[in-house]
Amino acid sequence: MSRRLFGVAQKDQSVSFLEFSSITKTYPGVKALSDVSFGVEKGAVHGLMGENGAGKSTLIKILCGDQHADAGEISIDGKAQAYASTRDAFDNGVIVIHQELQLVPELTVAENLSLGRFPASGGVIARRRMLDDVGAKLKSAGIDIDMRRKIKTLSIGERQMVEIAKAVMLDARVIALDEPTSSLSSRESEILFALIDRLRGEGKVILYVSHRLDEVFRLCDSLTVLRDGKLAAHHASLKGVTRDQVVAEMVGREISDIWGFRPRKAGDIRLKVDDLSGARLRIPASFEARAGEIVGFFGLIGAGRSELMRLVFGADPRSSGTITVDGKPVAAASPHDAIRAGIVLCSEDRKHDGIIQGRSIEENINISSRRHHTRFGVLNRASEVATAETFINKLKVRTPSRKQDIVNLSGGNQQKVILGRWLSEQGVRVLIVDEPTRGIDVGAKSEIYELLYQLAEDGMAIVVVSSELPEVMGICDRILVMCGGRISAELKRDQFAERAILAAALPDKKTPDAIAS
Amino acid sequence: ASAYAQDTKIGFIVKQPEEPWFQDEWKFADQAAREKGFTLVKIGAEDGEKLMSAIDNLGAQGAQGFVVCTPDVKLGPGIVAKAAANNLKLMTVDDRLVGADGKPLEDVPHMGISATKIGEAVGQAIVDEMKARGWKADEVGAIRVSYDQLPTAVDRVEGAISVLKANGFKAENIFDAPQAKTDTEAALNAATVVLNAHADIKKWVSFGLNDEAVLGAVRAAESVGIPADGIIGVGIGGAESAINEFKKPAATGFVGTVIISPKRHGYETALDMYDWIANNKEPAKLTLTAGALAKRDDYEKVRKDLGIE
Amino acid sequence: MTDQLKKILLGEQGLVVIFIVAFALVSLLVPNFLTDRNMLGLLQSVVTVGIVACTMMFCLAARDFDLSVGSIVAFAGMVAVMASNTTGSILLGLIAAIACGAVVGWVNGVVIAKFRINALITTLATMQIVRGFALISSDGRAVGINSPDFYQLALSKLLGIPTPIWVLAVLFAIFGFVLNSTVFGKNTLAIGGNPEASRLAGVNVDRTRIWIFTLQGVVCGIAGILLASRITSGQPNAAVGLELSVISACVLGGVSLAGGRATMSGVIVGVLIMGIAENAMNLLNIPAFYQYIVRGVILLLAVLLDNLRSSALGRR
Amino acid sequence: MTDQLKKILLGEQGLVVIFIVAFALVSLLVPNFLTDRNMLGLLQSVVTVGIVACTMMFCLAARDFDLSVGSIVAFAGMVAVMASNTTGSILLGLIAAIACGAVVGWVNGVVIAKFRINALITTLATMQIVRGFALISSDGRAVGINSPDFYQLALSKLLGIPTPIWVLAVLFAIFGFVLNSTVFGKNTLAIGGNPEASRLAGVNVDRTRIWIFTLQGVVCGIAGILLASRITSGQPNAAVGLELSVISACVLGGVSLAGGRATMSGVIVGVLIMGIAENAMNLLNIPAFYQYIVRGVILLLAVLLDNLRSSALGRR
Ligand SMILES: Nc1ncnc2c1ncn2[C@@H]1O[C@H](COP(=O)(O)OP(=O)(O)OP(=O)(O)O)[C@@H](O)[C@H]1O
Ligand SMILES: Nc1ncnc2c1ncn2[C@@H]1O[C@H](COP(=O)(O)OP(=O)(O)OP(=O)(O)O)[C@@H](O)[C@H]1O
Ligand SMILES: [Mg+2]
Ligand SMILES: [Mg+2]
Repeated sequence: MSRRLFGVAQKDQSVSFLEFSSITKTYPGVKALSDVSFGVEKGAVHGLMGENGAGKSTLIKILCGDQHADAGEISIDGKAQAYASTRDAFDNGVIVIHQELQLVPELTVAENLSLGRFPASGGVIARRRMLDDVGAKLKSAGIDIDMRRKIKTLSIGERQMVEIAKAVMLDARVIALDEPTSSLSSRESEILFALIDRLRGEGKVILYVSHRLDEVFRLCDSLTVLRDGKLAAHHASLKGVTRDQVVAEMVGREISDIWGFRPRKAGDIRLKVDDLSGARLRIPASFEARAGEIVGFFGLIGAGRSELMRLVFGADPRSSGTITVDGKPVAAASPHDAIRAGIVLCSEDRKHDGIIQGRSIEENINISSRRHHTRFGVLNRASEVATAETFINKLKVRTPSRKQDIVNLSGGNQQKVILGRWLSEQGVRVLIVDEPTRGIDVGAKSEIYELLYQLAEDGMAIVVVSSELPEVMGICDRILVMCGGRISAELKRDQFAERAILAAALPDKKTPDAIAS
Repeated sequence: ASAYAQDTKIGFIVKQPEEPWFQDEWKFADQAAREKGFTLVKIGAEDGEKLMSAIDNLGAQGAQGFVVCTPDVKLGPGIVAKAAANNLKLMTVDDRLVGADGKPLEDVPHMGISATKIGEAVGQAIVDEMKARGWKADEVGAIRVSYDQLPTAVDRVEGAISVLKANGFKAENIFDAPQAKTDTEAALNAATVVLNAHADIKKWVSFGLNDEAVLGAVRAAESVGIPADGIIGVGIGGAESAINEFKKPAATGFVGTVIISPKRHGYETALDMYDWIANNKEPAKLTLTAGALAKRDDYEKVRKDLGIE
Repeated sequence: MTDQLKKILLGEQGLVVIFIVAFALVSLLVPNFLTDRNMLGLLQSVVTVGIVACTMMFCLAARDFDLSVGSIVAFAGMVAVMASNTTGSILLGLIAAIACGAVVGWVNGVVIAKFRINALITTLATMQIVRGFALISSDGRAVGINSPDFYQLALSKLLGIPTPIWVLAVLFAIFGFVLNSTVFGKNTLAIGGNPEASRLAGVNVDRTRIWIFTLQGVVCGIAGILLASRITSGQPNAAVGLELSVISACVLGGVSLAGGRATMSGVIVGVLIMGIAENAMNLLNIPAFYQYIVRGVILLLAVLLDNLRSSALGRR
Repeated sequence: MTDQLKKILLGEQGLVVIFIVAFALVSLLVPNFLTDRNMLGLLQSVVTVGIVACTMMFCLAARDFDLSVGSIVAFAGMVAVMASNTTGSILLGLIAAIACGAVVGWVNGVVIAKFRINALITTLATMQIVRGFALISSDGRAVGINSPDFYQLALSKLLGIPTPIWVLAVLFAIFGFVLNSTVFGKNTLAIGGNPEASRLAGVNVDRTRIWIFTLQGVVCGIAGILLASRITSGQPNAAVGLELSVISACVLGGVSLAGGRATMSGVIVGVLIMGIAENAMNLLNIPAFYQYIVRGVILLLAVLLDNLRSSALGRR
């Protein structure tokens, strides 16, 4: 392994530590990967980028033995690998952190991290040893989560951290991370980056999938770009590679300014929230959003943003406070009522709260808005088909057909479908989107922002919850920062400054922790 | 003795508490309890396990004895042992206990009627009706509505078949209609298949485990268009489902039912048990009762004679 | 050619195709099977299961479970007979029966949806309670029908086909339409696919579930009336164990117990497979004890076949 | 004070506390209930349900379902009796019975895990098939036990407590330990909680499921032997409907049908609640038809109470 190769690796000269050669994979109606070959060196962090549905996750699933390639071969350290199951992959030192969280809600953090390889003697779990082990590994990774808590009591972000902790649980040779930061805020992301740097230092191979260019350029030594299941570009070194170049390789065109911010005139107050509190958000919160305004909510994990939005939407019962839309109070005892009052929420947890498994894309889009097109409860098929086609095209959902089961879509495409559900809703006055671009590629992102601007221009009040600071700064008219269950700061667009926002988001040691856990 | 009666507690355990037959037994046992002033504890026990718990339960309540219609006669030694362990006097009704060797446990007092005998009565009633209608044995098909999972059911239908055969019925004219459950719908479905498979046969007779089974066959005949004078069904039991049939304005193919008297079985066994406990008068080891055929025109009288109503 | 065959077998209607092949085989191999009379008998024998399967399909598709159907059928039958005997009007009897079914179903729905009690336990409880009512109201005895007109419900024919079969066909058509072409049907499937996501999408999950159980009750009421008419009496012990037959028929027909998946054509096939199996076994004169084994094996084979089909389709 | 009370009630063992209160109430209100003899009788009456519930808990926790337990219990009982009658050795009879149970369970497991056939359908099928075997092997009649020693299994006592109760207690202890402290137990909970995650974490899902069903078979074998010994014969019709009692007991005890959640203490409470209800009803001499209603109401109340408790706990 002494020779270093530059440029696209040639098949017959394969010398990289981890080598993919001619990987091909077809799902019914979709060619997910065709003839993909590239190599990664030891001690390198290798970025894997591409549009939604380009085949990144598929490649990683093949790497860990979860899926099997139709053709092609993976070799590690010169030896061809063929795994019958993910178990085989572990035993060969391959660990994968999947795009969708893979945790067991009823088990504790420690148990989840030991699942599949409990320390045991004679089948009896050595609990002490397990706790010591996990505790040590968590500590060394810099992750601060009580390992005795059950997963179901953790927020999405915390769960993601647990998922990431899996990377250090085994002594791996190859670690693949599929969009690990999609629900992390900058602070947690830093923990992850430090961890990755350490692993790189230990000589591991790390495959890193992300849609965030900043991260990729900061972390990665080399980069592969996939497009439509084919290898679009391979950079053995990132020296001299520009972001615009990578974007162009991914989406096939240049995107000058992904935010594309357009100033608008804010109108009257649309949404007014006063002293709202609930079981898991004890400190009453108040804010407002005007017609035509895009209000951003920023905060760290567990800041309580999602909790607040769920209360506004009636997804959780509120214990105090009032909500008005255009001056009219909203009972909002349930999402059903809230939607009829013109408030909609696109939730952050698409797997649990978004996709309806086993049903088609078409049904997933139409589930809420179809009531506008029905007559005596009977569906209007033509309009359902039209709505579905419109949003599949508008959001560029990559699928062979609108009848495809939503679980067969790639993560980013699922997210687009869920967004389509809410964008197709009619009579919306307040649109709340919680981590709307989670897992969405740059190209589609800028189109989604454009859609948001248009909706705002039409007079909608839009609330964007996001953990991606550049995003909130890029598209919002106003930012509210939450910290420890409280709204800690409010900034207008001309006051936006990274430091000020981050400072307000960092927990003040003196503030009592207002969030139950 | 009446002061003593206050403390007398007698159990009456039956295998199918929902069945009208056992409801009637209980009703008549209650009558005895009222007359003599003892307490009657009624427990349903559908299988061996429930039966064992029921006996324990009686023991715990301080009963002195019980009458039982067992879900299975092979439970004999177990019941005897359980009763002894709980210090309870034991008497059986309807079904007689047998030991591991299959021979009746003659030490246990019993009142009942043999399943085969009832079956034979049914067979005889059918043969008589055939004669009255002038049917010849070889032009008639027989529907054996069977529920072979239940040994009593097998004994009853076999009893009927033996009489039919003795009167010239050919074995190949007897068709099995196994019911999946013991309700009328299951019998109806099973019998329909038989009727349709032998559309060439125009005259039918039917017998089975009870009235409900035979009713199913009669309904099946009606639904495939066989007139009431084309089928002879004779049931067993004589409870409401049979009486309803006789009350219908027009005669149906359900010709008669062999009524067995729940009065004797319920009233007399309870009374015997009471005498045994209170007066130390042991009942007869074996009392056999008889069934009586009731038809559309005489069922009220037959019931009155048996002490029902 | 083989490609086209594959396409048909693996398509939406593959189960139906397999069924048709199996039906043809049985017709060839079992004497007396394919006769008018036997076909009508077969259809009549599946009326109860088929009717109840219509709504059980909704119930299962919404990830629920209903064990109380057998009891409701028996109770509704009793009510129909007793009410028409008392009032002298058959119509009133029918209305009373359906109303009773609806009330029980509604109670099931409210307890399950509002008090969030497990559907299995709730319906197991109502199964017992309703059976208790049926037994108490009649003192455990069958109740005869006074007016012979009541029998006509089951005996009358239209175009040579008995009324119950027509009722079954109409219900199949109605519920097939409701499942695929109405908001209610789509909401049911969505709830089964992901209840929380459906709630957040504005589906009134509680109300939909209550409606499903109420409809189930109504349909059980109809089944109870037809059954009482067929056996010319109300029997408190009728339809014991119906729930398992109905649920098996649905699952055979591809309805997923994990919710979110159901087709009417599948359920019809499931119901017919079960009916044909019973019918053929009796025609072939298979002894009662062996019938247990044959029944089990057919159940396994039918699901295995469908599994092979859909795994060839690349689904798990 | 009330805070502490609340904490106890809402804690892990809240169900147990509620049960103890209910038990005390029944003891006060029902004459003859709290006597040695009745307690032993009560415990003996729950032996079969309790034993089978041990492994049904695993089955449900892994998101599976087993309807075949009743048939296996009956069949194993028959085998025990017939084998010991034939060989003259009780030990051989016991081994044969347990082996038969294990084989049926293993077949269930393989069909479900490897052929991916729905557990409900598979076990419904084996329920029929095994019942068929039991009926065929004995021609539908009970088989008496030749050697009186066989009765001793159920009649013998240790420290004044009959052996079956000891067996039950030991099994409770073993399976409680297995669930909480072994890899097998945790894997079971993980499979039920999130099958996909467990598979990806390298848990051998298929093997675990096969083991669960095999164990279920073994345990049914034990239950069958004890039952045969108690009723002094092997009965092909024994334990019909056992599956529903066992599943209800588990669900009453807080086992989630959606998988991933189970505790042994909960299951014990569930089993006892069911046993106490039956026992008290008989002691109170409640008429058979009303027993149906009471049984249903108790079932509902028990779950409702537990629901209130856990919703006060703020969980969904
Ligand atoms: N089980 C499946 N059945 C059918 N098609 C599938 C299945 N899994 C993935 N696909 C398709 O394969 C293609 C590649 O998907 P993959 O998940 O690898 O994309 P990705 O690059 O990870 O996208 P994203 O950025 O959205 O996560 C997509 O078009 C997807 O729809
Ligand atoms: N089901 C639950 N049970 C108990 N506590 C929970 C639950 N879900 C979330 N929490 C807690 O509530 C707090 C607020 O979480 P929330 O999701 O509102 O934060 P957020 O600001 O949206 O951050 P993010 O979504 O990025 O994690 C977290 O500390 C989390 O631990
Ligand atoms: Mg992906
Ligand atoms: Mg959030």
